[in-house]
Amino acid sequence: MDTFYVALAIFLVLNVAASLIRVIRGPTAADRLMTAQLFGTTGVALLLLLAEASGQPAFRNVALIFALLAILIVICFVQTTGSAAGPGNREA
Amino acid sequence: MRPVEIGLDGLLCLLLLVLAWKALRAPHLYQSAIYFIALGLVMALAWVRLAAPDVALAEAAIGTGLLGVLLIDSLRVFARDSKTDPDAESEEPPPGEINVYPAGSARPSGRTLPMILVTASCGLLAILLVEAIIELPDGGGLTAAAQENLERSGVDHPVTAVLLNYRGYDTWLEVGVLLLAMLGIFCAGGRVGFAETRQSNPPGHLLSWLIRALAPLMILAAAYLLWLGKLAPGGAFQSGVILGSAGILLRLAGFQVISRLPPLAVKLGLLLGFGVFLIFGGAALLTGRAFLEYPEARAGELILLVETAAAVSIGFTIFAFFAYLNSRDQPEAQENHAREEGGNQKP
Amino acid sequence: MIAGIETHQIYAVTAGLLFCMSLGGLFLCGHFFKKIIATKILGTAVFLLFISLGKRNAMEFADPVPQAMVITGIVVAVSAGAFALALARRIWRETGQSTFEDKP
Amino acid sequence: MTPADAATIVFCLAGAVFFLAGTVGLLRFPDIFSRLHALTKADNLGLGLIVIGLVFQAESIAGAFKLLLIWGLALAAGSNTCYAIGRYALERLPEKGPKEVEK
Amino acid sequence: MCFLLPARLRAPTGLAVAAVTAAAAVALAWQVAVDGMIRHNLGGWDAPLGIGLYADGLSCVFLVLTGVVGLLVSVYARSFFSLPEEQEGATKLFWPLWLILWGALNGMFLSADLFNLYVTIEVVGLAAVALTVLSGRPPALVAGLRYLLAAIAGSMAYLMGVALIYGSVSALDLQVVAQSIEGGSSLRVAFGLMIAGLLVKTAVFPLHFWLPSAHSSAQAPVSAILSALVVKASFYLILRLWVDVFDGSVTVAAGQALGALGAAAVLWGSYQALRQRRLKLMVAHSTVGQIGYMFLLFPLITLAHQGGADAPWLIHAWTGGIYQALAHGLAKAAMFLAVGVFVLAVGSDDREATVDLVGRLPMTTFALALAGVSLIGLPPSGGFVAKWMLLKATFTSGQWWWAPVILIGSFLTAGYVFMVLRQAFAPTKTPIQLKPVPRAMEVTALLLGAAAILIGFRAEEVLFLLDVEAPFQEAVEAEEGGGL
Repeated sequence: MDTFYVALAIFLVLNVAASLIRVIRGPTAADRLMTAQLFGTTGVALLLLLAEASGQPAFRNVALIFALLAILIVICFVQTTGSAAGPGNREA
Repeated sequence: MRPVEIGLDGLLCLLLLVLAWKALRAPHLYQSAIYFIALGLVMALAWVRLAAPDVALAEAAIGTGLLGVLLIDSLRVFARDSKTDPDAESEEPPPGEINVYPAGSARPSGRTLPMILVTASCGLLAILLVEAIIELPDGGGLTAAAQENLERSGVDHPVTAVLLNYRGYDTWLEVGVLLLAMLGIFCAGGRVGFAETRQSNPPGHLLSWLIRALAPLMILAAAYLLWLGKLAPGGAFQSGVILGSAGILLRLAGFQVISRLPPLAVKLGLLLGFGVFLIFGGAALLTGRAFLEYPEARAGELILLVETAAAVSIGFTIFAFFAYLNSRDQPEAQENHAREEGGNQKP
Repeated sequence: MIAGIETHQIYAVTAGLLFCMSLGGLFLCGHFFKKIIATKILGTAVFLLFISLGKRNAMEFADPVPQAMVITGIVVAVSAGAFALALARRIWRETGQSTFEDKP
Repeated sequence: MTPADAATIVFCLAGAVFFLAGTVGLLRFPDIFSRLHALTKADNLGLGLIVIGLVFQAESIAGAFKLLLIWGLALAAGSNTCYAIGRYALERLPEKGPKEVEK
Repeated sequence: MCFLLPARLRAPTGLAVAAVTAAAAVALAWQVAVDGMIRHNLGGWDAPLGIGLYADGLSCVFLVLTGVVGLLVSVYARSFFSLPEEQEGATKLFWPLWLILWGALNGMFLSADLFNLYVTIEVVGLAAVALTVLSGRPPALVAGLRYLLAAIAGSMAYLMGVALIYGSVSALDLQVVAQSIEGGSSLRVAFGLMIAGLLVKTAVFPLHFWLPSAHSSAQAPVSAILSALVVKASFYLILRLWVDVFDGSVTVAAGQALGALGAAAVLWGSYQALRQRRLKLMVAHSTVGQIGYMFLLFPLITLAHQGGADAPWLIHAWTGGIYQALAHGLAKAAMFLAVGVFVLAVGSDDREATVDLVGRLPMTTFALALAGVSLIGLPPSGGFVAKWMLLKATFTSGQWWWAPVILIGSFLTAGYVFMVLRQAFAPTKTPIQLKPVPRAMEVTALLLGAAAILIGFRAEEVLFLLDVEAPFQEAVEAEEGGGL
């Protein structure tokens, strides 16, 4: 069973590596953020798999933190682009 | 060890190296930041592989909760202030990638020699270092010693025992470093105290609903980890960071928390962890024990108390880092800059 | 041969390479922002070495002492990084300078 | 192999397929909106299936609950990201409507 | 004991804490001098699990130096930061930052644990950078960022070395590590990394690139602190590692390499100082040169070690190097403070502008002259004792090639010191309007200058303190047996 998890993890890591190409190619910031989002989700899946493989449920908390905090980066990004989005949205 | 595990480790390490390389060499700052955040994620996986759950938790919390946010927030400053108009049809280069001194690609021509020198010496260092690492003996470490004394430390989780008891002095200084960094950031910013956020677009309905739901959840998670630290991976620092992240979240959503607090409360928040350590240390000295020595019988409760104070303080400080940097710039500084920049910034 | 490699060895060697790479990056990158990222990676490399050495105990969890030290180290590194970012941002705002070379 | 193990394997493999689909979509789809579409699939279903697969192995109700909570959080964050990215793309790249193809 | 990390306090309180801290340092030194080495296990845990603090002669000498300089600089700073010109930026943070820095310096001199030392040098580094950028002026900000990045890189290299050491001996306590070290390439690399990291922080040529701008763009009391104390801290750590931890594994080649760097620093720093037009830059470059002298100690003690632990020149080299650190600490603090007074009074940092001051700022000019005398190494100053001992050691050990460096460095130093003094004595037809300067600032500069001279007379006391748990016991005893 552990071997299965590890093999699946390898597969997901390969996925992550492949999606790196999109960060390199871009072309917009949104594309890159999208990739980051995929990274995040895959990362959570990977953490859960590895937690299962190592038999340490404690590692699930790591995934929990990731899922909990991922939203921060998104909101920050929205602000980043938002503050430059136009005169209507400029700082009051 | 099974080949499949070696494959996974090898792949992760390769990914680490590639991401680090890309983060250092990417043509745009925005890409650098994304690679770096991804690097943090892979590091968390590496910590899991190395069976270091406490570090994995810390990395996950700090990497996404503080560092990623700080970096992206800084990008906004670096990008916005350059004179490229972000509203211009921005496919090439896209917003967030403006500015940007293309470090690593286009370099002034006179710098090839130092570059070769640096590369060569780093290569040499790499060879020496790897050789040294391979030569290290197997085994060793202080696992056994830490386990042996666990009973006397008042907690059941060895990492917490090391952090709060065996090497509590380091942790005390660490809380001090956070305080110090806050003072340093005050110096760098040139003013003491917090301004309102320069929050621009109010979050949409979906987002604000989510924020309302998530912030209490984060605080709950922080409390959970704090309590968990006594017996399993978790503890003051991770909990503090999550607490701080909850603050950052609220701040991002436009809640003016810190700028409305009286300065005294802010100071107290920053000093709390440091002070509680000092009080305990001093009390231990007065009662004839060594500095920061806990009486064996009550160590558990005392450690929990100190940890709570430390977590609150860490969370507050980390939140303050962000709040200070994210707050509105002084207008005159911007004008200054705009004037100066007309001449020489345009690439 | 391959079966003789242990997890911690792979990561330890990676840590060494990462260290040298980011050290070079620290010197060669121009923009403050990248220099700061280089220092962060430098720290990460050191922590990775600590933990991978702590994993030699072949137990369920890595050696707690390096784990605790790394957590302390992460806090210190993050504080220093935040301070550096604050400085870089202030310099940029005041002078428009984003590398050590250009003198506006 | 117990039936639980079998279920885990099936669900996790299905999840992996969705991740693969998401990655391929991200790489191959021509414009930002269709890429977004692919991404949401990977996000919601890929992780969801893997979580369901792992729930079969959970040692307690609390553990299973935690797994589902993680999924829920990831869903919430993911949907917001996609919403934000979509809005951003619409605002920023107005003349390149959802249908338009780059390159 | 001194666990002296004080909290956020304003000037009067800050001054009081400074006095208490200095007094505590002296008291501790006294105790060590009387009772011998002291060790305190924090948290009640012994090595290898816990962290120990320990005080021997070497750490006490540096503690007392920090105490004396720190107290006088505090008095100076109190006047300085109440001046209306120096109110910009975040100057009200001077006190908390300076006291944290002081506490961290003390913590560093007392710490006996490799990782704890890392934390303390990081605290020292961050606090020093924060102090540098206190004024918020752009040159200071850029210099501060450069300093900060250099400091982070340095401490990370150090920490990498610590990781390797932990990997090979599973211990962090200095004494435990020293006992269990066996040599081997990983230890050599670890040692190299740690020393290299610390060299960056000590600003030894050619790693001094950050120092002149940082030290010269900071405000006067801060410059004095940075030059006199902060670079000494990492020098202390190198010394500690060299003689206490890696005692058995240092090689002659490593010693010679450090000596060569030191020699290059002496020549380059002094030459650059001669060329500067701005006074503060001159003093900052002079720091680079004077630090070089301290590093001449390493080849001498290393060769001595190879030639037997009772080599007669050993004690000369050892005390000479440390004396140089002390004398430079006092003299350079005096110099920065005096130059600070000049700049304040004249309103310019240009060497040509500070003319005809001897009659109007006699005390400060005298302080500058005293500090200069010590830096050059004229008798009977502390600098003379240091350089004389180093010279003696070079000849008796047969390493005569360091001697010309010492002499040429002295000549160059004399060059720039006299250039400033000549200007100060030069009469002008149209005397410039001087701004009034608080008396306390002049007095403290003079006291520090006088101290730099006086330690030339009080060598025995310092040496006595240094002897407590000194690394070269045999040599000390041989020397005492033979008479000085």
